[in-house]
Amino acid sequence: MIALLIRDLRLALRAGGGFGLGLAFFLLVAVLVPLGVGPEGTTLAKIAPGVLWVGALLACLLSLDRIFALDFEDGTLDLLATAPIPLEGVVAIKAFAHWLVTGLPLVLAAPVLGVLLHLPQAGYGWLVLSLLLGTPGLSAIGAFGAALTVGLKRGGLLLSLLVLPLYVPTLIFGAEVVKRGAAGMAVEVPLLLLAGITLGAQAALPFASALALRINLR
Amino acid sequence: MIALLIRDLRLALRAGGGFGLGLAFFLLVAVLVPLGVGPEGTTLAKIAPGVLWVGALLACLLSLDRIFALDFEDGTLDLLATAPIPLEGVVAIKAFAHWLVTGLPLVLAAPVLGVLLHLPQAGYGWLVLSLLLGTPGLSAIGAFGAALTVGLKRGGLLLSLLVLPLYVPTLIFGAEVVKRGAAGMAVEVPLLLLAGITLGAQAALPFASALALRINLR
Amino acid sequence: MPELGKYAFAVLASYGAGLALLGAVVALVVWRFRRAKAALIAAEARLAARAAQGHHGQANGGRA
Amino acid sequence: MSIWEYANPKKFIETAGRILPVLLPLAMGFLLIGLVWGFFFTPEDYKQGATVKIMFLHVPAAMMAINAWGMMLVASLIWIIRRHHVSALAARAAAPVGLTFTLIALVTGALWGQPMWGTWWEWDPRLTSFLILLLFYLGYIALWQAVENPDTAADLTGLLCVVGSVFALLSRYAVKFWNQGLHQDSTILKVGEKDPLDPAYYWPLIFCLIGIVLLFLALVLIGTVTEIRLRRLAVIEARERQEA
Amino acid sequence: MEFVIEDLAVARGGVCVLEGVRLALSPGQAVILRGANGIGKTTLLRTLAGLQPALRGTITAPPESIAYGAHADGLKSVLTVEENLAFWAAIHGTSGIEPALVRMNLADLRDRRAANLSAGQKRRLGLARLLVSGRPYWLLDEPTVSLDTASVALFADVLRDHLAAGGAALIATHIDLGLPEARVLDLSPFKARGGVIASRGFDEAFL
Amino acid sequence: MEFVIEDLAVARGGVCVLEGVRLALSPGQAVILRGANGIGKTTLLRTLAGLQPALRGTITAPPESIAYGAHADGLKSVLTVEENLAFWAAIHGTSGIEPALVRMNLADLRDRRAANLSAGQKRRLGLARLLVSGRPYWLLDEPTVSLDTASVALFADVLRDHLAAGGAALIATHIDLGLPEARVLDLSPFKARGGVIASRGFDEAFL
Ligand code: HEM
Ligand SMILES: Nc1ncnc2c1ncn2[C@@H]1O[C@H](COP(=O)(O)OP(=O)(O)OP(=O)(O)O)[C@@H](O)[C@H]1O
Ligand SMILES: Nc1ncnc2c1ncn2[C@@H]1O[C@H](COP(=O)(O)OP(=O)(O)OP(=O)(O)O)[C@@H](O)[C@H]1O
Ligand SMILES: [Mg+2]
Ligand SMILES: [Mg+2]
Repeated sequence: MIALLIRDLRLALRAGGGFGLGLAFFLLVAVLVPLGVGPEGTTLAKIAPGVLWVGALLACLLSLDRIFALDFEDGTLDLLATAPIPLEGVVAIKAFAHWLVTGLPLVLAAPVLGVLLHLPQAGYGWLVLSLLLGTPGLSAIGAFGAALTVGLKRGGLLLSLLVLPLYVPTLIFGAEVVKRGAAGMAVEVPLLLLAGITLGAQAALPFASALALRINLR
Repeated sequence: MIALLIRDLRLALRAGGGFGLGLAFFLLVAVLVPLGVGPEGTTLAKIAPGVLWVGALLACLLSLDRIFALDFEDGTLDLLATAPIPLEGVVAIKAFAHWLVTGLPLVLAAPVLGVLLHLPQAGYGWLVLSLLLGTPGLSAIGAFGAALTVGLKRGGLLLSLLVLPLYVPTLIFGAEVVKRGAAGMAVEVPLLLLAGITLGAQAALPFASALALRINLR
Repeated sequence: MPELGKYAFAVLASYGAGLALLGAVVALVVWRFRRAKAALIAAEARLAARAAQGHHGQANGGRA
Repeated sequence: MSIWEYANPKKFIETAGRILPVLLPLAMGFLLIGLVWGFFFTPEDYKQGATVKIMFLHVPAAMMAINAWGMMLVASLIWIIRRHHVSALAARAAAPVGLTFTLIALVTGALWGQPMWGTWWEWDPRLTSFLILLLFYLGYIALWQAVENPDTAADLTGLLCVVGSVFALLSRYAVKFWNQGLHQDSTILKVGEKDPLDPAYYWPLIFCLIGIVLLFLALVLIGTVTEIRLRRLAVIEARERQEA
Repeated sequence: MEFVIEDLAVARGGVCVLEGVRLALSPGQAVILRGANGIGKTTLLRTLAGLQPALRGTITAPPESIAYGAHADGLKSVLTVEENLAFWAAIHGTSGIEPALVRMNLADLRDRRAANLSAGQKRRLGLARLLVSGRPYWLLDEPTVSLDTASVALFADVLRDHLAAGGAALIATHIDLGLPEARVLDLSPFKARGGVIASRGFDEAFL
Repeated sequence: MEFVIEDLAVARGGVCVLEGVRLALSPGQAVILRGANGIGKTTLLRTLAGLQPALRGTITAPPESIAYGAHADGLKSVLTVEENLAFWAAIHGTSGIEPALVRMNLADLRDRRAANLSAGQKRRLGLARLLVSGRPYWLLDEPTVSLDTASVALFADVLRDHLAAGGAALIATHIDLGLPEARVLDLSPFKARGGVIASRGFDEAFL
């Protein structure tokens, strides 16, 4: 299992693995929105939590198809399915690797982008915390979507369509934490709910994803 | 050439071609942003032009890799390159087909999504007009990006990174038209600039794209 | 025609759009039904023809 | 005889053929009576004016939009647990119908909202959940269409339906948390309580509701028969390919 | 522990392609699968490897005893030969990739990235994976594709050692591997004769 | 009009693989390219088809006279046989796909989607594209892969007719096509001997 994690990280770090691309995309969204919306600080400050969360979500989304598709195409997935580690474990590890490569950099970069969007001072801590709690859930949910669409050619757009509605609760609670935190309100309830969703997704979805993979390998 | 256009449209319409998915993604962005930003109508109305334009841009972006990648993978591109039609024409036609399949539906759906984002009454006409003028440019620019990345496996994220900066001027002028239009201000300047970008992209980029394709085929 | 007053547009448009959508889905379902039926009948005919010639009523040919 | 007998495709087609000639006219009849009654012969509401007439389309469509998803969930579970093909195909047949009902609820709701709330759209929790339901329908249908092998498609969409239902519920809760709403609560089932639905609207609404339920059943039956035939067609074509 | 197949029927794309297949494979034995293109060799091997369900029949094998070698090698082009092989050794919980590298004549290429290997070298690396899997039953789908004659002979040697060490192999191939001691199983008699439809039992109602 | 290659050198992945290739192909002639795996047959054909630049040497051919048949067939799986072929006919400005369908024994399959064709049938469709291209010089890269013997014979007939009608063909293949009248060109003597670096002129500075 550790071997799989190391391999996935190594693949992501070598050329073509796409490490850092998610980050760049996050940055792009954070830049594009002010360009589209206009430069007034007050408006930006108001929408900053939501935009940052939507940006994180899209950045995560765009790298999802790499979770399984490359392994499917070169036959590795067949071999992993017959290997002595449970496919559920494979899915969980790969989702974790995806989080390390995509989610974690987003968490670290978010404060910088918060500056671009005039996020109020009080919000930064909550932004980082909410992303830290939320993005692992995004990876687990995304892995499920990736498992559903693994056999399809260029299924990226379909993958988005399937996964984004599943991201809705995470998005709402995540953005709510930041919004309330920035306004100095109590954040316990959405924070707990956010953590709950992530935990639930991490615990239950690998089974569904492994099932979807088995179906697609058939 | 007409044959190529008809074939591309037919491919998009048959199962798996991805027609309609771009539209669904546009809808998703329009739904996600309020979920992140919050439900107040006044805030939404203020950011509606920018969000709609960013959404259109992302929806366009996600379907770009289909322009050439499928034809590259199954060898069609090799054969088209040796066929008696210029590769520049192939590129232009394929960008046009992409616009018909992705851009045009976005233009038609935009007013409905404007409702979701509380776009002010005066903005609808300008929204449609600016998208109508701008999206063909997006397709032409996107085709260039797609040509650059055609040989890469799962190059979707890289493609996004290459193309998004190129979309910046279109985005700025497009959103500006809608913003000014919604506020009842004069829109001639950004509208003309938008049309200029699209015309320029349509006229010049097919040559660059064809060159990129030739290099990738080598 | 009932008197709808200032709400005429809302009511009429609702009924118009609602009935149009209902009509569309009914038409779609019926159209697909017809098409599938015709295609299946054609395929069964091909199957029967093939069973009759050459295949010596082999295996399940008759069940078609 | 067990109920699963009807899960036999041949038997299903036969039974559907016997039910439909009754069901379809009945559905059309109820719907027609309800809509005509509601449109022409109901009084104006003291608060909402003539716009109450929209209710006769809006409420049945909204209810069936949710119930159709529920039916797809049940059918998907039956397919996943007991592997009855007809059940998977019924779920598939229900999806476009449910999608249409969702659209009708949204469109009529928007048209109603303009005179009542002064806006076409408000991010009210119920309205928002419906928009999210629309997205789930779209994703479900797109996945069915994208996967070529019918059994694989049935398995994957079944899985999506089950997982999606959990997330749809979560979303409903999240949206309520996110915004308090304008939309009125359900009163249709509150007969006998205070503030019930005016009896002048009650009966036409009941007719419309019954009509929509029957129409849904009829369309799903027709659609399922279509899917069964397409499935058999695919089998025949695969066999021809093998022999070629 | 034997590997026994009884009255097996396998399907692909919704159509039964082989039926009534029976076979017993004991340690030390090798069986060559023969049959025309498209008869269903790959399908049979995938079913035996547990990647797809059998339509009918039973497969009895010791748990976790099967190593499957597919058409595709499952190599990562950005990893080196050594990294690729070490990964599979770690997954199977075996150690020491050295002997496998040497046996498959890959020792000199150990630091080369898989992307820069020729087709035959890639194939050799794919076969080395079998050695580090440490499993007794090898199911191989055209293992010698794109190998030159010297490499084919090398592979035959490896196979013979594996059999001598108590392993067994079931090999689908069109060419002569130079293993006279192997039994040959011709699949033509098992070809399904139309009409039998795939999805388990229930689906027959669709006909 | 002749098709003449003089002192050609071709490169792949930055390395010169063949050099000094010379060949003249007149109407009515067929030439078979032979050579081990990886010697550069595909590279040579792609260069001749104009898909990649030659390193050195000249290629003289009438304009728009070359039809290239690659490893991949360029078929769209969601289009039917007829739609696929009609598309290529339209691209090449020829009309009447009927004779091509009949010649390649595809008439019965005309309404079948390409996804549902067997590998051999797909290949026949790919070869039918040559017929509708209306071009005299065919450059074919292993055209008979996955064809059974009957189809190979069918293809040889088509080829013979093409030659009789004043066409010509250059065919890379490992098997015997049953065309005794064809000349054979063995590529082994042209194999580039290390040290010669690809990118024209400029790269030599790095040596
Ligand atoms: C586009 C947006 C709308 C959507 C998605 C929507 C959705 C729904 C749903 C799901 C129901 C059934 C709920 C139940 O019975 O529990 C319902 C009922 C109802 N809706 Fe809407 N609605 C929308 C807009 C409106 C508007 C603008 C009005 C009027 C001001 C309205 C008035 C009603 C009424 C009166 C009922 C019946 C409640 C009852 O008595 O049970 N809706 N709507
Ligand atoms: N996805 C699919 N859908 C429908 N039929 C398929 C599909 N894949 C394969 N087949 C058919 O199933 C049959 C068995 O294929 P299989 O790959 O097992 O053959 P094989 O014996 O391995 O052939 P080869 O020697 O070419 O490897 C073939 O006739 C093929 O046409
Ligand atoms: N992308 C690449 N980068 C580096 N070298 C390559 C690349 N592609 C091919 N080669 C090398 O170029 C040489 C020529 O390849 P080519 O495909 O032309 O051979 P071929 O004669 O067609 O072989 P085959 O008989 O297998 O089709 C081979 O030695 C191969 O290793
Ligand atoms: Mg095979
Ligand atoms: Mg070659």
